[in-house]
Amino acid sequence: MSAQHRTTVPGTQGSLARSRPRYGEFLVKAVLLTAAMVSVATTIGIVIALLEPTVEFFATVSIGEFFGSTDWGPLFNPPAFGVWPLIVATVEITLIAVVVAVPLGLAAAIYLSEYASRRTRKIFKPVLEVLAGVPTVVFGFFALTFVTPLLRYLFPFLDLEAKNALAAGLLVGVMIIPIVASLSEDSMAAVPNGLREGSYALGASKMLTSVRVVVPAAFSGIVAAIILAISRAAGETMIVAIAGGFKSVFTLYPGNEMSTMAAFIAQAGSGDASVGSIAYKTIFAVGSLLFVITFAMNYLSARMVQKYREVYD
Amino acid sequence: MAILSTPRSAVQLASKGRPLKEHLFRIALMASLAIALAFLAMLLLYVVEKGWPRLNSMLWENQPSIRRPETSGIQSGILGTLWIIALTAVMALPTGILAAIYLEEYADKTKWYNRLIELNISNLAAVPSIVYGILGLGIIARWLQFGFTVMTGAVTISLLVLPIVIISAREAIRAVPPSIREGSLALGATQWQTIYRQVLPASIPGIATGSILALSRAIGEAAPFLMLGAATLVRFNPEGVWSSFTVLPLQIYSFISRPQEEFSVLASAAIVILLAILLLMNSVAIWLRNRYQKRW
Amino acid sequence: GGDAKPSSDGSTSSAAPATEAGAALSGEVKIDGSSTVAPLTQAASELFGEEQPQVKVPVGTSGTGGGFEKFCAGETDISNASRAIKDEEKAACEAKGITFTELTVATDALTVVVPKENDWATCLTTDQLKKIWEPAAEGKIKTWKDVDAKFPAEALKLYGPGTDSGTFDYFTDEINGEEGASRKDYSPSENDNDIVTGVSGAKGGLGYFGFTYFEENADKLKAVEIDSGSGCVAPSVEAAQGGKYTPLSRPLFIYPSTAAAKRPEVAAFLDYYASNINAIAKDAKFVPLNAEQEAKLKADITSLKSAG
Amino acid sequence: MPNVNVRGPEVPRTIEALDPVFTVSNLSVFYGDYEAVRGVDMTIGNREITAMIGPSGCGKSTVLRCFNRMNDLIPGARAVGEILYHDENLYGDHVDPIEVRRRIGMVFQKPNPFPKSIYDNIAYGPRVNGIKGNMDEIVEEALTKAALWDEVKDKIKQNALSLSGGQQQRLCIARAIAVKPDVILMDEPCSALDPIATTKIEDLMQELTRDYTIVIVTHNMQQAARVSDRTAFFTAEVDGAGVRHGRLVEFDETSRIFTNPTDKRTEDYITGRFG
Amino acid sequence: MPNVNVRGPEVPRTIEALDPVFTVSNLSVFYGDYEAVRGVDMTIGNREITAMIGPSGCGKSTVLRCFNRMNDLIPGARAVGEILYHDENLYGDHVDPIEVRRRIGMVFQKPNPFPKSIYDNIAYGPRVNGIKGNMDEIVEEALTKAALWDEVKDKIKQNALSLSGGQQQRLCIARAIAVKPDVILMDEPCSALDPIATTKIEDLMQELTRDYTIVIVTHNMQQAARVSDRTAFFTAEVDGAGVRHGRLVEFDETSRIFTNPTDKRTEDYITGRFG
Ligand SMILES: Nc1ncnc2c1ncn2[C@@H]1O[C@H](COP(=O)(O)OP(=O)(O)OP(=O)(O)O)[C@@H](O)[C@H]1O
Ligand SMILES: Nc1ncnc2c1ncn2[C@@H]1O[C@H](COP(=O)(O)OP(=O)(O)OP(=O)(O)O)[C@@H](O)[C@H]1O
Ligand SMILES: [Mg+2]
Ligand SMILES: [Mg+2]
Ligand SMILES: O=P([O-])([O-])[O-]
Repeated sequence: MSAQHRTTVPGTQGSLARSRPRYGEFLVKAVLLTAAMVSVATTIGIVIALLEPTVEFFATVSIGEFFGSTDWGPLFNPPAFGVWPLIVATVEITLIAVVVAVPLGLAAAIYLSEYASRRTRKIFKPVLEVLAGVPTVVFGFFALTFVTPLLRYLFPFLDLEAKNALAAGLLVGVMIIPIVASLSEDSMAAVPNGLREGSYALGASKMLTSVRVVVPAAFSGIVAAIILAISRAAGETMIVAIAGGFKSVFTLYPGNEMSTMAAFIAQAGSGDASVGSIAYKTIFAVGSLLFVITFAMNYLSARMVQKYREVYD
Repeated sequence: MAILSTPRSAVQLASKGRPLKEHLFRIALMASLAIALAFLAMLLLYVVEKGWPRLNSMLWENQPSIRRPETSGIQSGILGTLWIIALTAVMALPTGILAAIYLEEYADKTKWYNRLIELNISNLAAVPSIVYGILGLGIIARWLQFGFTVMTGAVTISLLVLPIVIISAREAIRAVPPSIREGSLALGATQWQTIYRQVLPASIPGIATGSILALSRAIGEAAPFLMLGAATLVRFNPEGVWSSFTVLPLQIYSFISRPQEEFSVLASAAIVILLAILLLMNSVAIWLRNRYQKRW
Repeated sequence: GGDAKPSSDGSTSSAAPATEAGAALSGEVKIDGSSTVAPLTQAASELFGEEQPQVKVPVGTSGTGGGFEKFCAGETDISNASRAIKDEEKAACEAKGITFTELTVATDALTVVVPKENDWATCLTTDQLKKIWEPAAEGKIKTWKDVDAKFPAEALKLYGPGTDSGTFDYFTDEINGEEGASRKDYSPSENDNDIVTGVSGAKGGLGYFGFTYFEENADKLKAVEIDSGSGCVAPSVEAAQGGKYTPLSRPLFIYPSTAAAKRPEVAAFLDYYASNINAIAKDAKFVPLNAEQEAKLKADITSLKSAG
Repeated sequence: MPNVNVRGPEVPRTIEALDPVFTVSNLSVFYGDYEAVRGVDMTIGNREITAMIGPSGCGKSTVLRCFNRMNDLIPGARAVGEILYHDENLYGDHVDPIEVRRRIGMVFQKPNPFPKSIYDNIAYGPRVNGIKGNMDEIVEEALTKAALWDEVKDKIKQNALSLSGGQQQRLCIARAIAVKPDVILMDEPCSALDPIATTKIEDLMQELTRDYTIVIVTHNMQQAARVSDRTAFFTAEVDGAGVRHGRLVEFDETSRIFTNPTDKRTEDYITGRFG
Repeated sequence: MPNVNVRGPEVPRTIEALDPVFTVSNLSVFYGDYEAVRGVDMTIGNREITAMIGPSGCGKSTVLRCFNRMNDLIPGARAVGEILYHDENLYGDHVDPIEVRRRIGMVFQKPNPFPKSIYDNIAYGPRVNGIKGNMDEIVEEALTKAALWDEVKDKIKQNALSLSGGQQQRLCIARAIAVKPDVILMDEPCSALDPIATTKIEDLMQELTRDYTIVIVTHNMQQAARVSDRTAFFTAEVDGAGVRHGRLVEFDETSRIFTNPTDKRTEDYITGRFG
């Protein structure tokens, strides 16, 4: 019986060498690498699409004017290129969104990760996914036609304009709740159970264990989730275009209509600026700014996640 | 010292009024989740209530009309959206899954270029969709001269969802325990055999779930199409990849820009259809997840 | 091509027999441009679709300037415009070798609106409008009282079309004396509905847009009469047609490209447009052309089709 | 009963008197419908070390976790029978499991320090229990008792994860001591450690029985023989329906279990004939 | 050298002649910069069972995984020194690790059947290796050799995950056998199993040495004593810089190691004085 396999095992040189060439393995690897490179090509494409007009823009408009003035109106006559009104609007709407989404999202995450039964989690996580999938035009429509009138009715003293940063920011916040909740829940779930048991074994309650052990241990994951949510909020277009408006005036009051960077791009980009005109290049300059901001924030978040992974490995 | 307190009376193990605070905390947590979901419920109720009069077969049988909003339909938008979804599935899913396989199974994490690809993908996931619109406009429509066609829209949306597909496919592949790979390799299987015959079959449900969720993000996008300047009144269905087209979200955007109340009702009805497609896709994802969830 | 197989010759395209039949056309007529003119062209498109269901006529609303941008890049066949083409746009078209004809298809009375509850601004002079809208007004003219001491100190909330639009160009040109010169602290929107909601929701609101939109929302808004020096004139079909509503009555145009007009489906669409112009205008609730204008439109189309 | 000292001459003690801290009667533990452990009777003596040994899956951890109601945290887990803790029913209605865990500390198989500083790890228990007093003193006392103070006193603010495995485990013991518990439960506390670290922990356990009652689960018979006063030997038995249940086979003084077991299965296990 | 039979009378064999399958000389294994195992010399005899024992972390698994180049799969892992397999350098340039793994099978600690049918689990190896022949026969033969055929022959198309732990482990052995390897490496193959299943696997190993060379890592000394012909005892030593390296302490016939070890450390370990 053993004769059968002994025949294949003469201890001769080369018997362990490759019995047949495996070009297929190389081919497969090449195809896979190519697929992975598509994402790099995308980034390069974005950079190319943005870079040339942006460089040309700054050949005409000085960086000093762009970042040094609060007067914005590149399509007016005479044009004005101080980008601060857009930045302020973007920051303000993002802030409102974060104020809404972080407490709610984090609390929902703690509930799902630490309190909810497996059954409950199995029901609510998909429901949160639905919320994450609701098209942003729908949120915008809801903000414009339901939330703003409701807020105007409930709080007349706020003196809300028909389009305003408050309602837009609120709904952007609702939009990013699932991002905060789901990613934070993931990182809380990744906290080793041993830490929880360690805390319970010391007589800590569930609340203390959640707040003092689980959340700090998942902290960098949570921060990464929040940063990703912030970059989604900062770049959100349809909600702010529909419910936040396009008025590009430097204002801090969230009851006013204001234009974010993304809203400006949508407005000007779907409009009439002729290719090559300074107004057209402005779209790309603002696009570059938005790209750089979100890219930088996400780079930070990626670093966070990496650091966080190192802790338990 | 511990010994001094050794004999203990019954009351000592009783609770010391902790539950109230505990309960409040728990209620606050549940309330947060409830508020988030209440928004969803309110939104659904609002659009269903408002769109109710127009939720009839005219909606999908008729083409949009600005002359007769009360009988206008959204057929071109539904079909445009379906075209975009189908093409995106064909382009983004294979690319994304292959890239995920590369990153999980082949890439040597110590090599700078692999780290670059990874970082790049996570960064792309955060790039605003309007910026993808600029990419579509500048590179695909104008530079590649694809024009304002279904193809341009689909390529743009494919690039937009690609990072999401890759990230979720990686998640699914990573969930296949290393012991399965080791088992296969220890039998003399090559790496590709191991991937193709063990890893992929085991991770298909997870990949499918992630892909469906990525596509459901794709169907809701309007901003890139806005940049691409797709026509708002399209009264014909796309006939091919080089055809003009519109998509539901853009149609909704154009309806809510109209002064007549009938268009607002029509927009609500169209939103209900869009959300129905979304819910259907999510349900398939959930079903897949529950049906094929692996217990190792 | 199926040239290898003789049998496939006769049946290559299903469109071929249709063209022979003469009546049924196919193809696509790409139109973009002014959102003011769009309802008119879209009505034409819809009605034309009942006669020629195989011809696709997508109508975009990128604004007059955006429309010309695409038109002069050769991306569209016809451009809607709520103002005449500018010299630099002409130059862009020439650079691409695109020639065109300007066709007047309707008249518009640019309407300044205030909410119904506004009982002080019944008639405004063009000087007052300028005082409200000129760039110098930005941050200074904040209440109605700043416009005229007789007016109440109600906060002025301004709404208007975005800078993309021909309406904006036209209004700023006529009122402020220079195209594109405007205060920036108003709420701009390509979406006229936003102007309706905005103005009707604020007691001190004021906005301007095409007459059609006003008529649609006459229950919520009040049109201001305009005094350009010869008395107050209310916007109306007749006033606009008769040239009395100055300076805000304006012609609306479509610009077909000469090359496109040679294509049978484009020619058929233009013919249809011209022959049914008043029915279309009525359907789309626009001010129709008078007989003279209508005759000119038809003549222009005829000469366009026969042009070199 | 012979007066045997199995822990070496440095801690001469007799174990004649059994002053019970826990009295377990007819304890069965269920996970959902599955009866993981069936009908256990045993007593844990005050300031003794009791070892629980037996093959994998026989329910040692399950029983141990009943002693401080850690099993409450597992959905579907349920203890039937009675555990008296100083004459008080541990599963009584009025009993607060959080209070129970404060009295009955636990140390786990894998060292699980919180990702915080050494100081904060120790201070955590007293803080969540609202223990007042000089926290620096509490920390120093706990670390000293756990024989770790000298090694870490200069880096008390460093992250606990930077310690070695053995140091981490002693930190976890110190953390348990800091809330001044009555009993310390240990579930295979050395199985993730190297031999040198293991020796240190074993020495520490000997030290700690001056003040504390210790129950230890171990898969290492040598360890049980070295450190414990009494040993409970568990095994898994297959019932008529083919389902495995953990059973307590023999419970006696350690010397007796290892030299003269009553049950054949114990003997087989001890002599390495199975397991 | 005494002629000792430690495997019981049913398999009477002497182990005088050492016909080497593997000859390991001065093997060190690195994970990145960390030298996990240092300077190992040993030989694995044909159709013998060689056991590797020692405390946790001493590098048993690391050395075992060198034998079929499974360590290649760990980024940064690197073997220095020489392993001859039938006089051929296992780490030679021309050697194809995939071919190596076909010849030298492996069974892991935790049974890891593929989530497929029992049949497909067994057929997988022959299929990926392009082995022709009647697959049904191959499957039956492998399952029979692994002493599993009778238990599963009626449910061969059922998912392998529905088998019990012990059955799953025998399935994994059958799976390894199906590609007709020369050597079978086993890394703690019973540590996830109950005693009954363990006994079955041990019996199976005895059976298999008629045809195969077996190398087994176990943390269970009794198991090593029961089943193996030769035993390698590893331990971890701390070098001057405080870094721990795995070392081979003693390698000899099992009877000798367990009755009369040369090295003090071996003796301490065997007698339970540490570990
Ligand atoms: N959370 C759980 N849910 C269901 N069954 C469980 C759970 N925990 C343990 N079991 C089962 O209960 C039985 C006893 O498990 P336990 O962990 O107490 O064994 P053990 O003696 O500690 O084993 P080991 O030495 O491997 O730690 C086992 O059959 C195990 O599979
Ligand atoms: N992938 C790896 N990367 C880095 N170090 C590793 C890796 N695998 C093992 N080591 C280290 O190498 C040393 C030997 O590990 P190995 O797994 O071979 O020990 P072992 O004797 O099998 O222990 P056990 O009985 O716990 O399985 C240990 O210090 C371990 O931490
Ligand atoms: Mg256990
Ligand atoms: Mg090991
Ligand atoms: O859309 P417009 O007519 O204002 O250009």
